Amino acid sequence: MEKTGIHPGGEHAHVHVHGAGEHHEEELGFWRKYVFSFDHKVIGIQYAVTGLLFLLFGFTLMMIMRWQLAYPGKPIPLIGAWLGQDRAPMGIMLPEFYNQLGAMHGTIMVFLGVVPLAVGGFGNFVMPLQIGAPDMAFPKLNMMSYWVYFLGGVTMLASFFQRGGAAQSGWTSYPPLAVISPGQTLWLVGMIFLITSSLLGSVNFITTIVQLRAKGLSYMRLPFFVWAQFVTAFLLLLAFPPLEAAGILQLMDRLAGTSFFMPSGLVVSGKPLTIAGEGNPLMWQHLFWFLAHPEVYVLILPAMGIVSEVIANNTRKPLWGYKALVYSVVFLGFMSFIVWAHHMFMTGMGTTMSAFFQTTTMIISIPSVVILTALLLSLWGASIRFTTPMLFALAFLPMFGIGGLTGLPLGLAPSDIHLHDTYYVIGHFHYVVAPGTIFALFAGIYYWFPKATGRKMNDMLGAIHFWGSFICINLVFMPMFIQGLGGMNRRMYDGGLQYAHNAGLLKYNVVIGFAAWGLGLFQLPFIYNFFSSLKWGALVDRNPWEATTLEWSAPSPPGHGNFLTEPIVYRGPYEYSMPGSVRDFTPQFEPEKA
Amino acid sequence: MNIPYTVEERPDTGLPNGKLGIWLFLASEVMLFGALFSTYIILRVGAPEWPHGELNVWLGMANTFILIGSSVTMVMAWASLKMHDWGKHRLYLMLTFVLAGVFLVNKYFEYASHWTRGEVPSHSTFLAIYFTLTGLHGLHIVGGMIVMAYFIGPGAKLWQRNPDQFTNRIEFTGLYWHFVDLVWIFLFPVLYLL
Amino acid sequence: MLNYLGLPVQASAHAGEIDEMIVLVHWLMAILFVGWGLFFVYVLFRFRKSANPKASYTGAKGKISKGLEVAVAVIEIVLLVFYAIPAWAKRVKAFPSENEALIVRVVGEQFAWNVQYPGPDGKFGRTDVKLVAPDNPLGLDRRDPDAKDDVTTINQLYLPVDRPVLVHLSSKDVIHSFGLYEMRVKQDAVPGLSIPVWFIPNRIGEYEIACSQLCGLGHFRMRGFVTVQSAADFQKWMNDQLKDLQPAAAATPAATPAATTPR
Amino acid sequence: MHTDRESIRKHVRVYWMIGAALFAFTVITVAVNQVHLAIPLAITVALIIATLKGSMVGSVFMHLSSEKKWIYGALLLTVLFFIVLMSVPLFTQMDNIGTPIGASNPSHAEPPRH
Ligand code: HEA
Ligand code: HEA
Ligand code: CUA
Ligand SMILES: [Cu+2]
Repeated sequence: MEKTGIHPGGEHAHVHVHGAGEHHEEELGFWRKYVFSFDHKVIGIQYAVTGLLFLLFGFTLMMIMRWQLAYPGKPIPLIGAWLGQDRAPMGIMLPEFYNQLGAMHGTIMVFLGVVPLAVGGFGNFVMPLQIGAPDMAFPKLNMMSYWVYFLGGVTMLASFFQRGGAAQSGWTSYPPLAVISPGQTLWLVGMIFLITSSLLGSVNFITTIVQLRAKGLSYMRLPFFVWAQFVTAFLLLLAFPPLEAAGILQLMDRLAGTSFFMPSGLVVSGKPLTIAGEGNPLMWQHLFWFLAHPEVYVLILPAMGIVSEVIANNTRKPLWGYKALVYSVVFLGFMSFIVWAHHMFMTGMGTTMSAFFQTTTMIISIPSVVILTALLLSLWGASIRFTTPMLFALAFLPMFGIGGLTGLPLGLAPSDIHLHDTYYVIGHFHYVVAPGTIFALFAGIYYWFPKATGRKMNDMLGAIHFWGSFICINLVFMPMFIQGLGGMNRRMYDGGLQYAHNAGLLKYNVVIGFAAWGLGLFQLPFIYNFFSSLKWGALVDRNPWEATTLEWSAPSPPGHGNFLTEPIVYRGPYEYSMPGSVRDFTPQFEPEKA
Repeated sequence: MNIPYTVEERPDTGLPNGKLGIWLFLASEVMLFGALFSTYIILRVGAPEWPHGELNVWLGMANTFILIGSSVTMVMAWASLKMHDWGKHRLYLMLTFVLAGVFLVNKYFEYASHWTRGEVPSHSTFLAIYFTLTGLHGLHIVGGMIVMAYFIGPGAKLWQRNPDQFTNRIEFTGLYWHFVDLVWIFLFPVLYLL
Repeated sequence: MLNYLGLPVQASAHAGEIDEMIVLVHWLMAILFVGWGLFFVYVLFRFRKSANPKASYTGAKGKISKGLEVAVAVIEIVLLVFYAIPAWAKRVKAFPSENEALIVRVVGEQFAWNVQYPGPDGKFGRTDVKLVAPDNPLGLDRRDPDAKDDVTTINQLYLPVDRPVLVHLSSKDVIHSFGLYEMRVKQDAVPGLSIPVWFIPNRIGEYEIACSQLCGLGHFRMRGFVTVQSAADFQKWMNDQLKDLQPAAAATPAATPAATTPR
Repeated sequence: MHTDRESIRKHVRVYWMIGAALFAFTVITVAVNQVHLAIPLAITVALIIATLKGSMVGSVFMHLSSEKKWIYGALLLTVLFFIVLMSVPLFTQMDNIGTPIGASNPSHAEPPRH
């Protein structure tokens, strides 16, 4: 490198530099175009499809579990024989395999299914389009986060095939159990990959939203979906590192024989453990829930964003109380960092801290109430089009309502005494994540599929998918509240068969089983619809839904760089049925007529 | 359309993308080490007694000097770019790299001495914390060295094509490096002195 | 409402209080859900496209929603201040006095509940992990005078009715949870900690201890039994146990050196 | 930062001075540590000095003394949650109604001798 005193362009006289990730408008090879692409749309689709496949896989695990719960000790039909001696000898599931399925179902659904689809998929694909950006701020980083996530996924899947099987201490991985159980090491390594990926992603999201908003797109003109993604990114950025740290510490406990989470004097199966001791098992729970509570809002906020977009578009009117929505979601994000120990009431919490956490938990329920109220009131005076995305979006409201409301008795320590670790908890959070988030994600898929592919998905199949899923999923989760109130514990290999107080509750396990398998069947129309529409779906133009936000001003599918001309924003995101305008929608990108 | 503000600042935020990006990354790093320090506090408060004089203060102090020094050379490497003094920049950047290396070598001898005395992580809570914290910090050093190596080697070409972007990148590298130094500034008293 | 929730029978003095809270919260939930549900169904019907082709730009007016949200907040505060916080304080603060209460140690392990009664002298004998052996799961040191009269059982918790019970809960290996659904009692058994739990069984009968924290492949079968008897029957049982003790106390188990197991 | 050479020169002088100050403070901490204070006092002193050094690095080397509002915002949020992360688990630990069991340590790894 020769020494240069003088150098070109001291003042950057609008030298339009190719930023991080030099663009190659000229045709790229297959690999750079579809596999190692820097394009946020390609990466978004990669995330979405991978996420969907993991959702399907996680669901399959659960369908196997539900057999064991419905018919404890009976050979699993169809696949039972393939599972192998150390999982299900003669097709009969072993307890350790049941625990593996439970832990991995939770892990996969949360970290490999929903978050990648909701944030990695929709966030990546839609958000830059909605803010009128040509791409993410750091395209190369974007690609890296996908591939690190992919590595994490592979690690998790591989863990099923190691000796002793996958992690089997629940997705919460409480030590000392997790430290002494097989399979945990790969789980921890996988988690570290996934966390790293999310961190890179969130840095990218926040920078993009702050830096790359189009001209005229002020914060109060952002589509609510972007706001949701913005807050979500902050949750990921600041809540995930502590779990990464905790993961490293638990790895140390397993591999280096330290005892961060291992107290002195442990006696496992009659033999004292030879470790230094003096560790603290509850510290793991703090670090885990410091992430995992914000994480649950990571699962719901993008869903709320999607639902808001779909509802505004299909009610043909502005969202009711946009400002209230924005403030609530920001407040929700902030509060979600100080409620985590409501998962730990039973660990011996005293009066002071339990009062603190009960109060914060009650406080955090208020913004959710506000958000739901705003969405419900948005329906008033609307002209509702019952399109497929709208069906799912509408269903989200009462389903999230049930899930959210059942959070309240859990949030009050005394009633949590009875409900903690029962199926009531399972029912609570599945109502928010399954008929809540999953339905919202379906809505998003039906809604943005035309933008991503230039084709529309079939509405007939959509309707079948919706009604079938809606009925089945309620039959799956509603009985869980009855079981929980009756005192049936979660994570029970035999579904609580042995306990007297469960006698009257076992019958529901059969109902739930069939409902779950039915739910599985009703996904087939969707899967078929998804792939067939890629080929035969009705072709659409830029703005099939007659929507107002920026992504609809780009071609469907948008080319590299997204917009043909630099978009300029003239108004708020949901200007539907504006008085005095001919059409019932006035896009953000439409100049005022002089 | 190209991605705007990769070099120049966005008027309303006054920031180029990378500047915000690196700071957000550092924010997450703060939480990472925060969790480890929090664990340290919990374990120490819970421990019956806490060892003192376990570690060699002089080695630790030496490493503190080395890292502080490297922070100065790092910021100088950036300042020389601002003053368009390419030669000085090269000198300072390489110096930073070397200092980082010396830090690791020093650390290696420290580790080795513990190991030979059988003071391994599994030996006690204190040693567990010590090895985990310093080990993780060491990894951050290595990461920083890799980045520097890149800007000393292949990355340096950017200076011809786009000096301002290069200057920015060195600044961001510096921010990261100062953070690593900052972490050590707290690790040193917490582990070696208290 | 209580009858509809299908909660287990109430077998402890404070069960009613807990259930009352559960009922109250569910009333709040029901009202909110039904209220909004009716509104929801109504608007879906009234504002469907065919019925209302032109949407209104302004939409809903008025401050009802504000009122609703405030109402929810107020009710939650009431629940907190007048029910939840005091009720919890009773659980974790107002412990019965040592002399009025029956004191018992319960130690969880994979996958059983070890019970230790202090016996007539009211003192728990010394335990040491080095003494843990198949016939001595608690590692109780019978040479310790306090231990001579300690009654130990496995998965059998006998309690007198209408007398406060103070359980010192801990665990030998992993985290378990001491769940007595009929008593509305649940407390994690955390290794390294001894956590007090108290309640007043007020209903004679047979109940179960359900381990309520995933603790390994035997979690589902980690079941203990609780027998609540009249004070007299309990005394009788206790005396029988003490009689059986004499030989056991004579033959003191030799301290078995801690065998080392690499993990 | 669009700083011309002159102001950079000024900065450079500051950088060296701060470097020197950091060296000095390090010496002080170690010196203080040599005279054995009561543990709580020692901790407070050491941490105060460390915080001082840290803020120097932050404000001067990392230019935090004059940054943009977005970065201040992000850091403020981080600091808030950092404090929560430091304090709340500790408070909860102290508030716990359980009492630690001083189980005799079965392992052969004695607590480190000093
Ligand atoms: C997306 C995920 C998500 C969301 C949004 C929530 C939301 C809430 N959660 Fe939930 N929760 C989980 C996911 C989630 N949770 C998970 C995964 C677990 C279990 C983890 C494990 O142990 O494995 C859990 C566990 C859990 C616990 C621990 C239970 C236990 O282990 O004992 C608690 C306790 O406080 C709790 C409370 C709450 C509260 C108060 C809310 C509040 O935010 C809810 C606020 C919302 C409302 C109050 C709804 C408002 C409704 C209306 C206004 C009516 C609308 C009606 C119609 C439209 C008809 N949750
Ligand atoms: C996001 C989180 C999430 C989601 C969506 C789900 C979804 C479901 N869960 Fe999940 N579950 C958890 C998170 C989740 N779960 C967690 C954290 C636990 C606790 C684990 C533990 O105890 O440690 C748990 C535990 C848990 C249990 C308790 C097990 C036990 O305690 O022993 C049960 C029992 O029935 C259950 C059932 C179900 C069912 C039937 C669904 C159904 O709703 C499934 C719905 C899924 C779909 C409808 C799939 C949609 C996808 C497609 C159709 C793919 C299409 C593909 C292409 C187009 C390519 N779950
Ligand atoms: Cu013990 Cu579950
Ligand atoms: Cu929570």
